[in-house]
Amino acid sequence: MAVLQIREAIRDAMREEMLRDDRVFLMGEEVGHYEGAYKCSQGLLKEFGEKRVIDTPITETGFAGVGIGAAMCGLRPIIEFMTFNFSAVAFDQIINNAAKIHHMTGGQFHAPMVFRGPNAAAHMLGSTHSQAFDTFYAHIPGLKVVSVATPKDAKGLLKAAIRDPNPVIFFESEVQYGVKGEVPEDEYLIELGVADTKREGADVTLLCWGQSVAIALAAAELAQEKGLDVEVIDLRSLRPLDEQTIFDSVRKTNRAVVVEHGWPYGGVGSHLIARIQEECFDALDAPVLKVCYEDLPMSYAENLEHLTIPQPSQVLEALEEVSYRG
Amino acid sequence: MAVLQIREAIRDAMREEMLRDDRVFLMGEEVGHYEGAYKCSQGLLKEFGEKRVIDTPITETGFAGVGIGAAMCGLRPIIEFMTFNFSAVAFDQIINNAAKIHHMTGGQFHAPMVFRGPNAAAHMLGSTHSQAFDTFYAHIPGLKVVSVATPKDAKGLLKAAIRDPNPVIFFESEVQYGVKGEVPEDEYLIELGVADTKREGADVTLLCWGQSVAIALAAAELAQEKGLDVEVIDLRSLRPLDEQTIFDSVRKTNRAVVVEHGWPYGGVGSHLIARIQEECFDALDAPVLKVCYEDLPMSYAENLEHLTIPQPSQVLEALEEVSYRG
Amino acid sequence: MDGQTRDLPPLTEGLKAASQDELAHAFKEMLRIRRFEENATRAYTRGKISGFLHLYIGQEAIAIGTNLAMREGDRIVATYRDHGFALAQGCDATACMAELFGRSGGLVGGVGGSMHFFDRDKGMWGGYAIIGNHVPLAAGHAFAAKYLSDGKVTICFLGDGAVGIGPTHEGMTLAGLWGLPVVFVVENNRYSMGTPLGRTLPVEDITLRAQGYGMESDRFEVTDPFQVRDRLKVAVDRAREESKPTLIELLTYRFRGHSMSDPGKYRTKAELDGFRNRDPMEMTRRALMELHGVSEDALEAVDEAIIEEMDVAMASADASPQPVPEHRFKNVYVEE
Amino acid sequence: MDGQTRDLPPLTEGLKAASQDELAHAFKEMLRIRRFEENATRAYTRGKISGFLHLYIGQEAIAIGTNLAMREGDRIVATYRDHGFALAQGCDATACMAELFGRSGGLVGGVGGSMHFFDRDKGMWGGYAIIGNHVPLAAGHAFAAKYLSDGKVTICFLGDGAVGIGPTHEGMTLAGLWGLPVVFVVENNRYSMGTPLGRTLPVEDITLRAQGYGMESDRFEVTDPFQVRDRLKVAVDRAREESKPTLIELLTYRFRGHSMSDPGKYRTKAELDGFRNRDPMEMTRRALMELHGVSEDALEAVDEAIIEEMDVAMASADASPQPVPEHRFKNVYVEE
Ligand SMILES: Cc1ncc(C[n+]2csc(CCOP(=O)(O)OP(=O)(O)O)c2C)c(N)n1
Ligand SMILES: Cc1ncc(C[n+]2csc(CCOP(=O)(O)OP(=O)(O)O)c2C)c(N)n1
Ligand SMILES: [Mg+2]
Ligand SMILES: [Mg+2]
Repeated sequence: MAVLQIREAIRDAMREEMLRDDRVFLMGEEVGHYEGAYKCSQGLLKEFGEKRVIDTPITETGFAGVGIGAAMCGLRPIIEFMTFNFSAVAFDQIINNAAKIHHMTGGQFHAPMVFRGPNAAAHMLGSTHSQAFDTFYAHIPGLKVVSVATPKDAKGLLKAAIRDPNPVIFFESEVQYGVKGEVPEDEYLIELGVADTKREGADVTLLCWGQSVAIALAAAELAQEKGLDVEVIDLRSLRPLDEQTIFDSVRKTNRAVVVEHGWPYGGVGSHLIARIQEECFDALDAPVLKVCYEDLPMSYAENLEHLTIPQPSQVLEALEEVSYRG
Repeated sequence: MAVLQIREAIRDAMREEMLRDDRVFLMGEEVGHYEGAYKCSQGLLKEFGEKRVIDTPITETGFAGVGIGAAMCGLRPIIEFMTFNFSAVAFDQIINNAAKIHHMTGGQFHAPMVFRGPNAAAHMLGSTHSQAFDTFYAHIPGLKVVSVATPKDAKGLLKAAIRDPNPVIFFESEVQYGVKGEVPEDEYLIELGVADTKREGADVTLLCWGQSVAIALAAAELAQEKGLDVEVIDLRSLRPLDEQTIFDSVRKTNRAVVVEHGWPYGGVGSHLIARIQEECFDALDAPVLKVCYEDLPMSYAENLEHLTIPQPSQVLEALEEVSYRG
Repeated sequence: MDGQTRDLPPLTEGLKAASQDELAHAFKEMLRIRRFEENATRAYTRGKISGFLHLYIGQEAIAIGTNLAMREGDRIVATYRDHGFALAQGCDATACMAELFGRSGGLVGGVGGSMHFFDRDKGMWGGYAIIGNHVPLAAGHAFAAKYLSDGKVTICFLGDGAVGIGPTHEGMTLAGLWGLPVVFVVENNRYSMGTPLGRTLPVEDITLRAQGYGMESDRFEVTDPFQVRDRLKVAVDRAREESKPTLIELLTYRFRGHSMSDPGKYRTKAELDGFRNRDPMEMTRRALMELHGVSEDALEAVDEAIIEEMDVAMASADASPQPVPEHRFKNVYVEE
Repeated sequence: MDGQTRDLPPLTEGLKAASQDELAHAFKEMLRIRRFEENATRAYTRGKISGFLHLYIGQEAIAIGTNLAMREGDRIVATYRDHGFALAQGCDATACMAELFGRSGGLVGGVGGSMHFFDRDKGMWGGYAIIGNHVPLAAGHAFAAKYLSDGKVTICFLGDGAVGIGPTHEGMTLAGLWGLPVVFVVENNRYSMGTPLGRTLPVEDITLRAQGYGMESDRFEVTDPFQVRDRLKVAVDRAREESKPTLIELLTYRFRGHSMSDPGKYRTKAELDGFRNRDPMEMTRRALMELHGVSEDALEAVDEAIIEEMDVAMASADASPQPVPEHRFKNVYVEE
């Protein structure tokens, strides 16, 4: 096993898929000569040339649409958003063209492609650059949505996403690009729609994905010290959602908490809770709780930002609350 | 009381506010000479002239932004989207500029304005013209979100929305513009954030808003025949949300169902369910159920569209299910 | 065709240069579109069609001329005003009408309706209904053609009302920057819904924008399908041979309202009559009669055959069943 | 300032025409911006500032010249590269630095940071960080000015990288169509992040687009603040007196990377040196010396005073406390 950063795992995934399949190309702002605003495409321009590693002007709607149009012709675009915050100006392309083209054309066309880039809050970037787009895209039938937290998952899921015949939204995180982890040397894919139990436990189910995985794992450690045995499930894929793994765990633990990098109103977390209470009603010993962003635009000031984003200590509190402790 | 159509109630609300306050103006595609694609601004150009009733080119981002910029200068724009489906191309303006300007400027600026227009599916308009934007906007702190179902509510809430110092998303519906109802002759406002119990009942709480109110009321009638006494709460305002009214009702009935014109994943309904199970856990005798769009892009074909949109009979089933009947 | 004496414009060079066969073909194809649209109108009035229905009557010469300028494999990307392009490309009239009826035999199985005609094999690449959002897609098709060096050209149509919106601008910017083999054709029918051009655009000449996109441009009043064919051909060749985009503005007119719900009251009768007088389809008909001595009767026969064809199409469409209920779950995702 | 002999360009007309007072004022104000930015650099390196930090070094003459062309009540709308405008408009340097530090004494109370400087009373209307999305807002301010007939002019700055994006296009389209009193100024510093203009725009001359928007335009290489003042003044007057928008392209250069995280390796030393040689601030300094006999010492004294001012500002900013925790709940909604 090699030890890689997430950014390297992403780069390797793209590189391997580009080597395997001529139709795969990477397009976005600063992905070529600059090698990515967060250096996720280091070396790719050099290796594949300007035909397949394409710097775009700042035209998110334009190049998202070019990607979709190219995908309809059989190419396999990877569209990088410098951050998903900038996908707000390409929203219509994603929800109307990418998500619906297959259905709207009676199956004549489809859009096999990946939109990828960092998502949600990073560190002190202010309110317009710190938003989680999970809910916006998970809400939309026709899209698949993936969110990764480890180098291994990043590589295996991105390779699978590139091969998927559907448009896949692939969420990364600025603050996690440097996170290191073991990555198998041999080729592997990770199927979309399969959650990963990052930590087994008997007392409470803790659901997380993307940036919230680290928070969840930290909280689980804190809980262990208090004698609570927490099962941490990394959803990895928000759409399709691995409901079975979630429900099985909740039926075992009878309690659940969600940690979410995102706003409270109608988010992915709300969906998880709604589904759990529907399917595991009799198994639940306590309401399912959620620890997420406060319902606020993000502040720049470090202390305010810290307070707005969920912290392990708050997750611990929620774990204790659903366990009727503390 | 006068009997008015919803479109007339909306027109009257705008007219009265324009008469009251010079700073109020209406801007959008076809709102002037054409008097509105759905005739919600009939007579306004004639009465107020081109200065205050402004036809725009097809530039949703442009005129939404102009509205926000004008609101920052103290004007009170009403921005009409021909349908909220077209707000997808203005998404960034709404979620980043309108919603955040007050916070981002440390309170120096604010955007007192209304974005209004029909929302969600109408009749056989296909997948790109049949989407509910409730979830996208209710998710965002900084916005207020209103959805109306009767002429009286439409008028009172729109007048309040125009006077509100915050950006308000105001959802109407193509298929409801012709709905008639009594409207008080004297001036009145309806406070944002207050739900309306459209029908009292003891057995099940049925939550709805906008287009789903009619479905809910029809379902309640069907349920009555089966001996189920349903309380129908029209939320009217999605943000702020009148949680107290919801929780009080659920604590009384011990059961709840949501009817939603919108997709299942992470919608407003998911939020309601998550909040109810959190706050009324011990009061609930059954899981809260939701009847909403199927998780599909909308089909044009009449039969498919009908199947995709929630119908009273399905709501009845859900009401019976939470009541452990049928 | 109404027998009245009018001050008719002279026949154009394009019409004069065309052979009788060419004229006959073009006339027939234009008339097919018109009769199709008229049947759609009737069906709409009878409640057979719902939602939005945007007719192409008056603009037929553009779809026909374009088709003549294209090669096998080239692509049309259009707006919701798309019936004419589909028929010009040879899509089955029954499938088109069945689509309007929302039936399983429809061009896209009834899920799209009037605004979403797609027929990949016929080069009919849509049918889009969010103003301007197809322009980047068309650039994307052209990008793919360049990437694959397959020599395919994309012709992207948009309305005069679509010029001000951002996605149009971005699509054109990228096409210009990257030298993509695409032709952007603005069908300037003088109105976007009820709004005349002067209230939606800062300048009258849309092609003034071409410079900023680094594109060649062309602009003319549409008189007949051959003129459209020949001038589009220049741009199509430029795309194919030099991989360079072009912006073309075609001045045209729709004889009906924006959609069926629009009575079109914002236009004067004089204006409408003026354009009817030089209706490119009528001009083509006149050319057949005046230059080639084709008789009124012969043309009537053509018309009758078309009416028959379109009536049969309508009846067949009506015989097509609604999609099966489970059809709505299809094509949400591609299953491998 | 480095004492080396260089092949220095001749002094410009603008500099020659300016009085000593004018030169002294402009020089001082430009230097204030530069020293502020240098302090910000140091603070960033020391971890006092986080997030993105985009410096204005090299472009100062634009903010200063613009300020001189404005009237009380006029509005500046800028991008995230906004410090220079704030200082030029007279915003308090301590409040600016405190904003970078995320402190309660910041220009917007610490919630905005570097990219969101706003100071309403000083005509500083932002500080926006989504490329192009401030262009419609600026058009909206101008719309309001026209609606209220208050004679206020809005000057909207954008980067060369913002020209291709849709919201820019829509804002300009509406401004041109409605004749709004706004001046759009593209600060063409030749790069958007690491990408030179040639890779982001189909044509070099950005003002070619003005025609399509029905706007007047102007385009020049920025040499000194007086040239900027005088040529902007023409557009500002046009906006105020004729209610007509203008598109201006200013060719300029940033001496640093795009933001602190960018070492700027995509540029050659020769290119950088070339631009440093004709740094408008240095030119202004030279004019003071060469045309008005101001001594090196006198200018040193000015610099020292500014350095002192900026060091005090930095220290005061650092003394400003973080916002109180409850502050984050403020200003989400306006409570009446
Ligand atoms: C983004 C968006 N805004 C508004 C509409 C509604 N709409 C549909 S067609 C139309 C007018 C378009 O006019 P034009 O582009 O000139 O095309 P024409 O109908 O004349 O062919 C409008 C406003 C839309 N479909 N998409
Ligand atoms: C919609 C959007 N896309 C991407 C970005 C990221 N971004 C910030 S600044 C920048 C470069 C802008 O260059 P330019 O407009 O030339 O301005 P300059 O920085 O040179 O002043 C980019 C790509 C953004 N802020 N918004
Ligand atoms: Mg038109
Ligand atoms: Mg630049």
